[in-house]
Amino acid sequence: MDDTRRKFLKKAGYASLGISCALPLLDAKLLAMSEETGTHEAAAKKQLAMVIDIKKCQNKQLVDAAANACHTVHNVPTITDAKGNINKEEEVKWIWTEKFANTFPEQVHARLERSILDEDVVVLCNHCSRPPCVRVCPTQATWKRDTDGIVMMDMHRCIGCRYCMAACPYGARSFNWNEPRKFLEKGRGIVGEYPTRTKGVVEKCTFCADRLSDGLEPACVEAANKVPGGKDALVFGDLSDPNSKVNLILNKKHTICRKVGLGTGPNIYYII
Amino acid sequence: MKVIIGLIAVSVLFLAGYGLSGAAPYLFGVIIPYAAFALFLAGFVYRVLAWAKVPVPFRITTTCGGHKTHDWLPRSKYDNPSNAVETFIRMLLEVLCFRSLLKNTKTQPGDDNKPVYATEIFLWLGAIVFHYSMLVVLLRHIRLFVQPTPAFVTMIERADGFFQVGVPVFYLTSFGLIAGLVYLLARRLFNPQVRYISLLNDYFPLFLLLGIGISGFWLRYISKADVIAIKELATGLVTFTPSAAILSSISPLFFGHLFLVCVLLMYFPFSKLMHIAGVFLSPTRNMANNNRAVRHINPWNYPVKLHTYEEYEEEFGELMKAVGLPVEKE
Amino acid sequence: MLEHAFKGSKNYWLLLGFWGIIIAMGAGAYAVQLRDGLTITGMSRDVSWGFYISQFTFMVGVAASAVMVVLPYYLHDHKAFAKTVILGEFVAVPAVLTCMLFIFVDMGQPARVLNVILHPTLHSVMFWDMSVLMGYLVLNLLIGTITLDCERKGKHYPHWLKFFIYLSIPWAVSIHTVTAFLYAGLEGRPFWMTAILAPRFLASAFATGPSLLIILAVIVRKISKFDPGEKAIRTLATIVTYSMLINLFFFLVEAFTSIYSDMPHHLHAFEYMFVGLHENGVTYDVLVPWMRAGMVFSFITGFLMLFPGIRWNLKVVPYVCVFIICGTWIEKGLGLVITGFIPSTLGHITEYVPTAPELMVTFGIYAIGAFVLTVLYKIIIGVRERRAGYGADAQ
Amino acid sequence: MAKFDEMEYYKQAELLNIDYDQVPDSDWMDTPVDFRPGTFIYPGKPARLEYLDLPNAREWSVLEEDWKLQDNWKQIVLEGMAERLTKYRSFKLFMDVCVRCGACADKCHFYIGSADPKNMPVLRAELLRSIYRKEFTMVGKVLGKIAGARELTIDVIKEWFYYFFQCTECRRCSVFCPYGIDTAEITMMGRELLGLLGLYVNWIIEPCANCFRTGNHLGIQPHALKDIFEDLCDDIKTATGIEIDPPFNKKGADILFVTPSGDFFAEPGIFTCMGYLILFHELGLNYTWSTYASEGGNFGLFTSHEMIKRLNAKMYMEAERLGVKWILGGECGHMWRVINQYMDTMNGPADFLEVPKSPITGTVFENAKSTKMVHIMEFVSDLIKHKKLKLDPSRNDHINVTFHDSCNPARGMGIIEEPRYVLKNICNNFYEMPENTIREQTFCCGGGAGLGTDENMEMRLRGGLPRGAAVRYVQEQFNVNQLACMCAIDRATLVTVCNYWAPGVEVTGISELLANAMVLKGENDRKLNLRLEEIPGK
Amino acid sequence: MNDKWKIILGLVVFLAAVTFPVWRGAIAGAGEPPELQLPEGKTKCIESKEFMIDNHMNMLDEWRNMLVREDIHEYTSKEYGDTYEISLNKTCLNCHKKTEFCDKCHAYADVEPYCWDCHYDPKGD
Repeated sequence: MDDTRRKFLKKAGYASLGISCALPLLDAKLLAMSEETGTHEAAAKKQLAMVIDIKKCQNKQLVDAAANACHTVHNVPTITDAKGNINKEEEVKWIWTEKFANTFPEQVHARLERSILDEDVVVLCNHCSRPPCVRVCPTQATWKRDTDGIVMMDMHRCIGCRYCMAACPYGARSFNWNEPRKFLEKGRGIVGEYPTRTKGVVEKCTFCADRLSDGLEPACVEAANKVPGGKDALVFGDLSDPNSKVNLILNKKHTICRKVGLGTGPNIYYII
Repeated sequence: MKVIIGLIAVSVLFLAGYGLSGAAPYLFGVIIPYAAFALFLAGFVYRVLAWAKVPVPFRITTTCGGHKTHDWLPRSKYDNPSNAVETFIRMLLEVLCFRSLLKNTKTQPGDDNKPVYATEIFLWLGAIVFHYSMLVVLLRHIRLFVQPTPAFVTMIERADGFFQVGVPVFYLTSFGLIAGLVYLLARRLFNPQVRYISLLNDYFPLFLLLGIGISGFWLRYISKADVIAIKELATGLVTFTPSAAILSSISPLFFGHLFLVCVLLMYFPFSKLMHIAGVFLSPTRNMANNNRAVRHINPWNYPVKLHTYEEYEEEFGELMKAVGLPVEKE
Repeated sequence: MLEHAFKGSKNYWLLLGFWGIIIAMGAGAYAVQLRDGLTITGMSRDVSWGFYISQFTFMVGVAASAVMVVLPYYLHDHKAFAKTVILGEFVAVPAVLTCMLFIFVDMGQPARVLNVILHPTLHSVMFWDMSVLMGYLVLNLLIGTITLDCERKGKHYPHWLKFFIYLSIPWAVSIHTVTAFLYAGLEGRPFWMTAILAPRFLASAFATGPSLLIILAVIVRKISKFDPGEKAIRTLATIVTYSMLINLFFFLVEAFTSIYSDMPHHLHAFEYMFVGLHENGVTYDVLVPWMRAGMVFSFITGFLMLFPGIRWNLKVVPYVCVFIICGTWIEKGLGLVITGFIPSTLGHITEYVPTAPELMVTFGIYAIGAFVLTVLYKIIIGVRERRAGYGADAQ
Repeated sequence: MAKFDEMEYYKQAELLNIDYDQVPDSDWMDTPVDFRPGTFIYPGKPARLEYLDLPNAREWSVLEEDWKLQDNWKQIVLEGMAERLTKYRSFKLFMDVCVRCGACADKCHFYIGSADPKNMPVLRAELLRSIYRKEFTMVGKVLGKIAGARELTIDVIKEWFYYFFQCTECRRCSVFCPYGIDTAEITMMGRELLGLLGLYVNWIIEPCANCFRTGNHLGIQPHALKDIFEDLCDDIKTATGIEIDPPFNKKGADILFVTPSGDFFAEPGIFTCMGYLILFHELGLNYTWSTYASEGGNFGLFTSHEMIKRLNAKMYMEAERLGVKWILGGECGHMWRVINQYMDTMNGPADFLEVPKSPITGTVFENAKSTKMVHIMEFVSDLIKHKKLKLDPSRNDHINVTFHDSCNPARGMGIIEEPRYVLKNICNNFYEMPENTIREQTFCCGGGAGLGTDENMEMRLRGGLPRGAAVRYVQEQFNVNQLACMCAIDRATLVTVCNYWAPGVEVTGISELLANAMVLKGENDRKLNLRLEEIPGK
Repeated sequence: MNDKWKIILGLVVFLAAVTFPVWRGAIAGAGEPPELQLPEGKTKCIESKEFMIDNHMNMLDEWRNMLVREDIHEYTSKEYGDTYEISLNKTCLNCHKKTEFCDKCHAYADVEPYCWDCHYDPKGD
């Protein structure tokens, strides 16, 4: 092997390393940094968040009302099979419940109170401060809004690669395996002014970005509050505003987040 | 020089359509299209019949493979057809796949400066991309002439616009057409051999087609035109009920495009573009190589002056006898 | 040069016809998927990537065959590979092509795939994966066709090509690395999130690709007058042996870390693969027989290849290679991707079994790869035979 | 000092100094012809023209300003063009449809060897097409030069003469043309038009006159022919120990055998002829030679369609006179283009003959059922297939042979597989030349279509370059030492090409190799081959 | 060889193909251009009629990016200066009826916008 070739190879080697590692890494790092500054430093930038009172949410009626409200206004279909049973494999859901053990696996230990294990926990997109789904999306169909910290979806842009589903540690994302309108038409019908989705795209909770702009609260929050005993079961607000309701609660109560160890910075807080 | 004349000619023609149509919309929107189309049809038929009128005295098939002989020897059915069916397939391959161009090579000096033959598929590729894009673009235009749009046209549009890019949705063939033409033009300009053989007759149609392609592209993607009005005009034209009122609501750019199309239609029958019909008539390709099995008739076969055996023996008879060769007259 | 693809024996056309039929069936199945959506697959909310992405991952490995011949030949001037290099490059071309097709059919909105290019997203590994795959396809097509054509016409390939040849070596490494990063960078999937994933990819790729090359080289030897050379095949077998051993070593390293540490999330995946998981009295173990078979294949073939009597016996080694490919296919084409989703991030176990249409689409894509491979190899054989003074095909 | 008509005059480095990307600064219409000695052929002698009743027979010289044309030469040419435009669809169509894509440009051996752009088939045709545009199309009349049209002048005629006699009508360009435009067809028209002005080259028109008179191009008279055969038979006796008395003008023979007269005359053609004699003798074939139809070749093909017919007519006339059942044709190139594509149409139908049937194997040659003429390689391959010949290919083991497809059999007939089949059965060491230079893409020897004379040696060597380079390649790679071909012109001209571009490679006919490999009844110990050289190892 | 009938047959096929719109028009007529139902009581659209005819698709494309990606909710008419809420459903379909307006032209021009894969007219399809 002659010397020039060796030199060239060295360079090519570094270049390939650059191609394969450095650039996505660098870019991901920059992305993360920009978000960090967004959340920790600049008070001007908002981060919307939600506090969920697990105990209050044990009321099934409340949870159903919240999920129903959300799924109705956003035309989220109930996917059923030929017999009319819920098709769990292809389900689309923005807000729903999971068992405590599945929601907070790190909190589970052998001596944990049995009743807690059986509790149903309301789950939805965590609108993470450092969302993995945003990092992996190859088309910027999902991104973190710097005005309010919502992890948004652009249904026009999504190519349906489902990388975000693989990346999301919370199972918050649903894919339209089938044509959703088919199920809406079979079920409650298409309602409201929110568009449906086309098949083959991923969707998830958007913190009701559409309603926020009209000065409304997220549909789930509004619906839950209307249920008797549902006051403050779901509380929504801006973390950057020290006087917001969410901050008032977070300052007072012991809250936990899902899988904090992964460093995604979830923005849904749970009161145990 | 030829290049510049071609470019200027097409530019002037475009500007004529673009600029003058406002003054005489009926002329540019109705009269010229009718005239152009009539001339195209008449000229096309005239040219083909003029070829058809000339006989094919001999069967001069270019054979590009083994002929039909012993059935145990391999042969090339479609490069050396022996009957009508094989010939038909040869023609299909030629017309649909540009088979001869696919064989193309490029001669270049080898390491010892002796010629070697490199594979050269870009002319074939450019030609295929251009011609098929052109075909699809033409078929897509049927939507403007026929109401309701035939299902096959809609299907073509769907396939062509499969990729959701931009609004109105981007057609692959829009790109293919222009890319193909640009390649063919670039080849003419930058390949010294091809540049040397090129005439204005070659540059003009390229510029004309490019003009049509680019103005069409512009109309669809950049400065939009009123498609409804254009369709009303087009359907009116094909049913011989052109509406003069609609002309004023169509953008002048459209008339530039339309006028170039009319020029193309008028130019077509009198140019090399007639190769579209000529390829079917080529005697070296459209005949089977079966002349030894089936006699080909030459309609104008005429008797010629021969040197008969009698004359031959008259001259050489004595010499033949001297060496013991048999003769007729002992 | 292309003419060789259009002229061939009856068997050649029969083979192409066979691929064509499978392609047509796959296209039919894909048309249904295009109409009805990915619901026709066995994938689900929990297992959101399935057979398509698995096959993609496996085929990236196969594409490696090129670098394992290019590197010794161009860098170390290993003359025995003079006639084998092109075989590797022309395996890489259809391999990368199938990779890209597998990604394409996995898209929920294939009509929008160009968004990846129109909105390039540098922080997405998928964007980089697409770029390196495209690049690798172009590189191999460029290098393969130019060198073969130059060989055909008896002229040295142009000097500028050398740059691309050298570039293709690190580039081959990059396609595996980036593909591994696709998985290894996901904090929510402990099974994948391991630094050794990329090295494992490389090791198994360098076993699989050359294995396929050995099989193809032996077939080429048998059916044509072009002989890639016994020495070349033996060198390949050595490469396969070392790669296989390293691959097995990496696997054991991985298994040790997960099993010895006894961390549930890491352990679950191995349990699922090799013994099955139990939940609420239900056993989930569809992969178990496969994975066990795969391990048996890998370890036994790895062991067999240690013996020169087997490794260098051209009558035996292709069969060993078949089992090496089967072993790595099970590991990567079945186990790796699917297990990453089981259990799901919410702790649910949803098993995945590909459906018939899904398999048909998969076979269709493999058939496209096989079709392209057949045509490319036909061209190689044609050029080489002609170059050796043998006659031409008539058809 | 070597002269320009000898190949020693030319240095390879000079001939190889070719740059395809270099084109003249001036437009081709403004680039005059350079009549450089070595690149053109001398005019036809008046006596030859007169013998054939051709117009404007006179002494003239290419290098002189005045070519002594008729006063109304322009009218003659234009009327000739007009007539041909109504008689040949090929001509009219090929004038109209060319798009100048350039696919043909670098396919011509003369262009490859000379890089003269006017040797690109497309420009060769444009020489005529420009006149066609000017005189026969409206656009050309109106727009003139801008539309690629030009005035017919004496200079144009000179240009035609130069370039239409720098085309060997090999049809290689036609293979690559997307419309099948055949430059051979255009050259033939061009030469016919030149002929109307009495512009013939002597190398073509003298053979025509000879053939018309004596039956063969060389002008061998019947008694001389018999002498030649006696000499050949003596050599056969020496080589094999077999005595042969070939039949001539024999009435009641089954088969009339016709082969080009080149096989009677010079080496290596005569060895091929000896091959025929041995083959027919060994088979005990009831056949005959003819002194009247002693020419298979047809230089009419290089003159005019009328001349083709005039020279070709003898074959059927003689077959009828002798009462044979069918005709067998020897190894020749353009002879077979005439037989395959013109003979039956011009001089048929040959209904006095029978559908050819091999008397040895009983095979009926259905593919020749109308023309009633079979190619020797069709005949021999059938014999070998049916194992009717006892062959010992090891006698050819000292030969590494390659095969040159002659243009006309390859592209005007398609006889590509038969010779290869025969060669593989009679030689153990057969190597193909590189693809793109064989089969339908084969390269001309550089001296076909009547250009195989010495006064245009430079063009012959240049035109022979592609073929020579390919032969050189197999010579270097596989030690090829013999170039087999089945064309009399090839056997004459490839010797020069090989001597220049691939020295050491000999040219041979297939029948010669065949006879060398045949084990004959009553043969001697075969120490000598037909060239009377010792066979190594025997 | 008499191939004239083949050539004439080919010519007829060619002529039939290129005059397809003509004879098809002769059989089926020119077809009526769409008659659109315009919103009652409104005198103008967001921009001028001519602009909307040619560029509505680009405006919608812009709108969707403004709303979804940039969180901009209002659009100011370049022509008239008044502002509108950016929403296909709330703004456009508030005046226009999909079936009576959008669909008619799209069907006439054979355009199949994929807007309607997701968006719909609450007033009915």
